[in-house]
Amino acid sequence: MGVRVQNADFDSGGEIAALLAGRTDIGAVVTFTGLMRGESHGKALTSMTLEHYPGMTEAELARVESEARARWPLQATLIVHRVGILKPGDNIVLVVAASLHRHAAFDAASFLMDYLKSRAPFWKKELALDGSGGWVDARESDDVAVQRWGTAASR
Amino acid sequence: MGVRVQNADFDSGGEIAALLAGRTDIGAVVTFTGLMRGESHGKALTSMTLEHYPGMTEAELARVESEARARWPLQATLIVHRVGILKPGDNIVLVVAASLHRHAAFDAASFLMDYLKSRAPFWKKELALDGSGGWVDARESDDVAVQRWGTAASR
Amino acid sequence: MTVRLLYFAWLREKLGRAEEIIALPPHLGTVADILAWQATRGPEYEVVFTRTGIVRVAIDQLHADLSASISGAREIAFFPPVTGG
Amino acid sequence: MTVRLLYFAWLREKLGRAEEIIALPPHLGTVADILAWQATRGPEYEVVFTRTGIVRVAIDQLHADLSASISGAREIAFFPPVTGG
Repeated sequence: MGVRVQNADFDSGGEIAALLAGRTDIGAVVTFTGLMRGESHGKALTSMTLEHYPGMTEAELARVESEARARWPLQATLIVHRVGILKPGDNIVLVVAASLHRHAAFDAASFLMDYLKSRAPFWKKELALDGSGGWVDARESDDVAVQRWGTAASR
Repeated sequence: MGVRVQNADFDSGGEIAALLAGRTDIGAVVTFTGLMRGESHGKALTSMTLEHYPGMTEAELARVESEARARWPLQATLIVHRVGILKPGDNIVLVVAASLHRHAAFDAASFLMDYLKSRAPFWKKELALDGSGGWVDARESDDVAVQRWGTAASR
Repeated sequence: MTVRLLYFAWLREKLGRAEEIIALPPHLGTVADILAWQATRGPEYEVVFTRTGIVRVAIDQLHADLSASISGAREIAFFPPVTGG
Repeated sequence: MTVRLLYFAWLREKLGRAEEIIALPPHLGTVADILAWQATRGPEYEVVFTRTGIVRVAIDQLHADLSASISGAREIAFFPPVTGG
């Protein structure tokens, strides 16, 4: 029920608590947190810059979210994605899906991540300790992952 | 890497933070939180009692956890399950799986829940607002769910 | 053979006890045997253990199926299908 | 037709600009057409847009494939495959 793109860090526990506050109709909550790793292809990283396409990003995430809500009976959803400069160990993305039953919550969270990875206009640039670095290449496996959710993936 | 059975509530955010503290090698964390719903078969509930088999519960959860760690490259796992008297909206169970990549984390968390649901010796007794209630029946769908993970499920 | 028998959830309530220490008759070899024997121990036992399709068994804290041997068991637990999570 | 063109990630860096307002030649009908035309606009453009298999396009903030029409577009964005999450 919410999509946010922000520079600031997020607090997974606080986000879940806010989402559940005062509700007794939710039986299952699945969260995915993506974090910046300290290493890429064997090289130690010092930072990463996340660029995005303001306007399209929010619109695309909202489309991804409403697609999930059309597929599964979800009582709450949340997508928070950071942009700007991040350090190893920092949070990058949080996805939350809440439902009556666990399989809907698991499937929806997994779907949201697969779609986000292949459609939301974010780009990562890594900076290594040795001064090297560059734009991260898209992984073919992310395109394969999104295809398992059916035809809408190829829009 | 941890299994706990406790009366006390847990804090999902705090558990995740503790698990990630000081680490830069984790790229993906999936959490599942199960909560007590305020309604069962159309009846408003006032409380639920969770009974378990002390000793076997911890042993079974540890077996489930090591089965997951044998199947996926996991950097951290956690299972926390509450027992005793719970109210609508209360946390029941927390499962966390951390890995380099998101699909391993999603699959492992889903597997841990399916196994826990069909093998860990917990029993729920519901009390409804109208004074009725009783032991919750096992759902056949939970047995079906665990079967998709292959032969070890039928041990 | 003297063993500790444990009962959980509605089995515990119906039988009015959580555990008992008992000497098993020597002819009992498998989980199926002990379930059949339990059904002969009185009216409440009969009610509970005639529903054998429903009662699950663990031997020394490990799930056991009907054909599992109870030989050497120290603790045998009886309970309904689990409903945690 | 005057449109706003946007460039992201390494396309932005290679072209040395994040956006430009430009009048498109009237004969451009599809995404494939505008990609081909971009490749003719100078050395940096040639380097970037000759790799057409890699450049992705969004028209008015919606993903568009090679055969999509650019007619009526106000904002056309060019970028590499996305790598968020």
